Amino acid sequence: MAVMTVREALRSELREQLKDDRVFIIGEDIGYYGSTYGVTAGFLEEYGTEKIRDAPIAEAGIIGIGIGAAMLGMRPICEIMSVNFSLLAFDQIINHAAKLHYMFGGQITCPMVLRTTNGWRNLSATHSQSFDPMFAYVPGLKVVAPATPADMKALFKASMEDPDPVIFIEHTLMYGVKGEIPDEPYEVKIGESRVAREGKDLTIVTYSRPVHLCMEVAERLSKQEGIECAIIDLRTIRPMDMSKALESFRTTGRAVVVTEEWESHGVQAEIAARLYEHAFDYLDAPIERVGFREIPFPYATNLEDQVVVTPARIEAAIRKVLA
Amino acid sequence: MAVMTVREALRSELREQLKDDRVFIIGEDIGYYGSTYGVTAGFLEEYGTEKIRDAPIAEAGIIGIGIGAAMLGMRPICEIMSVNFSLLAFDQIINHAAKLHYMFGGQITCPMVLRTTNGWRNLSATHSQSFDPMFAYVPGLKVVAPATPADMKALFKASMEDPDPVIFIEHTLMYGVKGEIPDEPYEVKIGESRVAREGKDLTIVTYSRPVHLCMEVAERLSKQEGIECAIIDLRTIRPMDMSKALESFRTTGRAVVVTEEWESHGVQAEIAARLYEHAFDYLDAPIERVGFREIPFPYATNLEDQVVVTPARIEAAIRKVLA
Amino acid sequence: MASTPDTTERYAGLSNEQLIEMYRQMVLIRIFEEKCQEMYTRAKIGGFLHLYVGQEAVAVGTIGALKPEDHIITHYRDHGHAIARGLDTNALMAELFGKATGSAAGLGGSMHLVDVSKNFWGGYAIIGSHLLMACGIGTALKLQKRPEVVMVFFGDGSTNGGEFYEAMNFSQLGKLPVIFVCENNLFAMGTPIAVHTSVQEIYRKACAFDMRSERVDGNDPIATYEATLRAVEYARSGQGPVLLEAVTYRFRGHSAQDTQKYRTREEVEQYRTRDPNQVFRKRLIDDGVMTEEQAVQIEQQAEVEAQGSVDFADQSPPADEKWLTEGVYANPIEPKF
Amino acid sequence: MASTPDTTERYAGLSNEQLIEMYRQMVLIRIFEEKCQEMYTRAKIGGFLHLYVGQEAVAVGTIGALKPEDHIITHYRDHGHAIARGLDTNALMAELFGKATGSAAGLGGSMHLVDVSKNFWGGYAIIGSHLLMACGIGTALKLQKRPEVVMVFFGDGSTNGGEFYEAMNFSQLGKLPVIFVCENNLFAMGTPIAVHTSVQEIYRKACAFDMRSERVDGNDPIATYEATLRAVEYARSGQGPVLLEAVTYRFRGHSAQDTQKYRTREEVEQYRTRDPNQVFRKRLIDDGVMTEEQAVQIEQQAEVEAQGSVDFADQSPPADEKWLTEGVYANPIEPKF
Ligand SMILES: Cc1ncc(C[n+]2csc(CCOP(=O)(O)OP(=O)(O)O)c2C)c(N)n1
Ligand SMILES: Cc1ncc(C[n+]2csc(CCOP(=O)(O)OP(=O)(O)O)c2C)c(N)n1
Ligand SMILES: [Mg+2]
Ligand SMILES: [Mg+2]
Repeated sequence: MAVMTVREALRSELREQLKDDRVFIIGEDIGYYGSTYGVTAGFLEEYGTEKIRDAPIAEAGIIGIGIGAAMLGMRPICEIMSVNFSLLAFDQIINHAAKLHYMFGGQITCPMVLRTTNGWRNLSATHSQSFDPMFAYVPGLKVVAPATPADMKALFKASMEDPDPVIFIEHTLMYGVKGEIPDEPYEVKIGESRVAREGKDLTIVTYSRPVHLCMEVAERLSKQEGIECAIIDLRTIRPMDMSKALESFRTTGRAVVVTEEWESHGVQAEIAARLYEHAFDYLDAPIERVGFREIPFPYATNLEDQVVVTPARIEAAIRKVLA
Repeated sequence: MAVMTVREALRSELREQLKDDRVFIIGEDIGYYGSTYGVTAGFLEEYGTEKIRDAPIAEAGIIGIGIGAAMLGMRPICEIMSVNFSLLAFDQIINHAAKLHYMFGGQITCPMVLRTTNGWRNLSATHSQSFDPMFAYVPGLKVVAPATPADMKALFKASMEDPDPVIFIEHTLMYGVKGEIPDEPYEVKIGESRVAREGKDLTIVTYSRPVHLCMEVAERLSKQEGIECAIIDLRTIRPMDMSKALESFRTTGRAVVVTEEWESHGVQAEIAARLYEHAFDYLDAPIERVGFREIPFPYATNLEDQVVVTPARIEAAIRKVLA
Repeated sequence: MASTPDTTERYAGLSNEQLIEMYRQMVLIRIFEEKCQEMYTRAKIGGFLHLYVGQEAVAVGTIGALKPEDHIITHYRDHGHAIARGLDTNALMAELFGKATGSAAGLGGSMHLVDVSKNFWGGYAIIGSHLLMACGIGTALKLQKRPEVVMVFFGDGSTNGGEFYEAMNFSQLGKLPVIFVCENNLFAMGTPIAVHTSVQEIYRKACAFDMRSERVDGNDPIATYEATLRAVEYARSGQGPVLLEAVTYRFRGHSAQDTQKYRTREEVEQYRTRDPNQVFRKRLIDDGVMTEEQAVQIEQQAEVEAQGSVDFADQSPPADEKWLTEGVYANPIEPKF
Repeated sequence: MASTPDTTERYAGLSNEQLIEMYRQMVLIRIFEEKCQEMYTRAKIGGFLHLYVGQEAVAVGTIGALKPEDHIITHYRDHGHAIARGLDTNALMAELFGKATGSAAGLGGSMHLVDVSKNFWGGYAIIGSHLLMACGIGTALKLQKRPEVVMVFFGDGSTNGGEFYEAMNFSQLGKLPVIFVCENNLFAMGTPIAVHTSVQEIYRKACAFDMRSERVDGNDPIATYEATLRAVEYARSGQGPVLLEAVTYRFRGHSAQDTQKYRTREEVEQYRTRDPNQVFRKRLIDDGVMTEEQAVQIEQQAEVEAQGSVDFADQSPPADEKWLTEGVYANPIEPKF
């Protein structure tokens, strides 16, 4: 077992992928600049301008090029620096990448991976959003948002091997998170959730960065009070594997859903609705949801701290559901 | 009481609004072409090119111009011919219109109304979508989707009088729907739902075009079998007034949610989640959701008929919940 | 078609056979579409139907200058391009009828004709988007060191949205083998060109990218063919993309629903006197390239083929219901509960 | 500032007072930003901090040619524009500190400086978007028959995305009173201009819209001022928009996080020898417009003002918690349960 950061895990898998002739990366400031979050730092020097394609600031173009190249058999990795800028490419992603295979009766495939970042910290209203629910809503897309270095690596590989367009969501505040990576080859499939922690008292359903916050809270509650929270890391939000969450929820009858997105009309609504629907006979208490406060992100730290998902808010939700 | 179609109701309110010096309409083919769905037909001749502004095919531009003009005190009506094209303006709508007031500490307001259409019928994958849940997710937007001529007129007026950006969602298959319009002045507020039908057996929560389908089914079930379904028309999906739906649901304990959108991660997930959460002690059966089958829209009628929301599917859901 | 030894200077080195083939295609497009209109009126075809009538010379002139290995991607007004590329008219009409035998299995309809086996990458209905995909195809061709070019079709109204300009910049930066063909028919839906764009000679927009560009009479298939040959040679030799503007006129409404309030009947009649199909017919006959009899025979054959496609479509089974549960993904993964 | 009777031909008719005021602004921007950098290092400022150091002549030269009634809208590299427009440096620094006294109440931060009372419509952080809003402001000005113009700032890298081109077309079609000021500092973040755009003389991109445009040495505040005067006169007289390209150079990294691998230290040093503030200082002194003592006094005052803004920001209360429940809507409506 090697210990790696999320950044290192991604870099190592990107290198693996770049061995394939069909693979190139296109995105803003991935080359000369050295990569905004360091994931592709040094790659331009190593792989050259054909494989590491610095793009103009034209997000629709980056995705359109990925789609067209994918149609012709390439395996493009399109990087949108921040998911906030992806709105400029929503037409390409939703009207095209997601539609090609179906609309043309299966004649065209679009094996493109769109790497992008969620994240926040004093970045104000237009640089701190999560559009996870928007992507998750669209048939034709697969949407992956891993939480650990090992999952990052394996799911990135799975995304690259998949013939369908995959939205691969990273997180700016998670690149430094460390974890173990198996030495032997291992596989994680798209659309398979994971039990991050067993627990008999309550089920936490989450994915991406909040997994770590939930782990922290769960460990503390376990040590200090003997409360045992199960944590289900969904890993993929389209298609969504609810089997493990439901299995746990049918035992605990109580659940908290924790995601980084505004609290209404988010992925958490779908998660909660499915828990209720498919475990209707096991409900012990209303499910609590923890997400971003429903306001645009303020710049000031004292305010932002109260908008985001924190261990304290997760704990409060757990206590409420257990009460 | 005059009887009007949705189209006529909108035309009459647009005329009222155009009396205001601050109001203009900008959009594609609203003038020379005579309006895709006839809503602004003849307006160019009547009001001239300053007020009826035919725009190039540049959706981001249409909204950006609306935002800028609104900042300076105008009351622009921006028309996006089909909501499918709005993806090209998502940056303007979500990163800007929705943010201005908050991000600048209340100094700037953006009283813009974005009129657009949902709709489908043999239009295939890129011309038949609903993005209601995407708009509803965004703090800073108000999202209105009325179902009747009277509500169209009154809520359009309310949207124009509102200082915030409003997404006003019409429906291509509803322009010909008729209804009564009060002769006396009347008001409908943004964010207030409506009991479209009383009923003690089951609660249907819906909005926009499916309201009419639900009414049809409910009337039939009432006449034929004495089953009484309450129908709650939300009218606004951000902010969402769940009070009437909850009031009814707390009586019936059974609900069906009917909306025109893909069935996962939609507005219906939020509606269902809120019903469960806030009426937890009144649940008699899992809530059924009826929406679009989760595939891109096929062109062929025989397939499309099975993708959309139909009276038959609504009825089946009702029976399942009552079973 | 590839160019063969010169026959006539006036005909860009095209042989009589080739010229007659061009006429045949123009006629087939015209008659096929007249059937479409009829079938739309009879509700056999639904949705949006955008006819190409009047613009035939553009598709035939441009696509005629390509090799079969070259790629085509187009917009929703795609019947002409599909037929000029030689797609099976049976499959096309069946697609319009929403039948299982359609070119996209009945899932796409008029706006989304396709045949990947003929390097025809489909019609797209969101203005401007496919221009960027064309750049993606061009990028792939370059990375794969292939000798082909890609041709992308769009209208005058499609040169005002951002995606057009992003495509211009990307293709020029990468010296991609993309031929942008703008069919300037003077209207974007019902909005006259003077209302929708600040520079009405579309080819001039290439200046902002130092891109090669040219304007040609799109009603003249030979002039269009020659201009395209030049563009293709340039792009194929690795010098970069070209913007070709073909000026033309559409005789029918924007779509089948259009009441055409934005132009006078006289204007349309005026243009009809210069109908590219009629003009080309007369020219070939006058110049002795084709006889009146040959022309009539071509027209009759086209009628037979078009009617055959209607019959084929009519008799075909409806779209397969498997598409209600399949096809969204190439690699489907069931959600688990 | 408005232009007054000629003093020197070389100075575009600007009086000594006006010239010294221009120098004062350039110095204040510089020193204010040096404080910003320091405060960022000391974690008093968070998020993205994009410094303007090296580009001062552009803001001062362009905005100096506007009337106070004219409008400004800009991007995230907005400190220079805000100070040149005369925004209160206390409110600006407080905004960067995230304090209640900030120009946007602490909600916006460095990228979103604002003061509507000064017709400064804010900094925007999504590349290209605000160019379209500028067209909206221009549309409103025209409809309201007002005599003002609107000036919009952006970088070279911002002329490749679709929104830039849509703005060019809309403004030219409507003959809107918009002055587009592109500050070409040769890089988009870390991507060299030759890599990101096919036409590197940004002003030439106006050709695709038949728009008036001009390139000017953005390190020379006087040349910039003169070019802007021409542009403003043109726009104000109803002739339409202008694209002004001011060529300049940024001395600091793109943002405070930048390691600047994309350029050599030598290149930066080379440009530093032509520091616009130093060059202008020397020129004014050499020409007898300003004395060395005056210059030093200005510099000291700027230091005092900048430090004052830091002290003010430091002592100000944190952002008001009311913003956790207020401000999303001008007309809030509570969801009902
Ligand atoms: C992004 C987008 N906006 C609007 C439309 C609706 N629409 C379809 S065709 C059309 C006009 C296109 O005009 P032009 O590009 O000149 O092509 P033509 O139809 O004349 O061939 C419009 C506005 C669309 N399909 N996509
Ligand atoms: C739509 C969008 N894409 C990407 C970014 C990230 N980004 C911020 S500034 C910048 C570079 C802009 O360069 P330029 O326009 O030349 O302005 P400069 O920073 O040089 O002043 C980039 C890529 C963004 N803010 N918005
Ligand atoms: Mg046209
Ligand atoms: Mg720059």
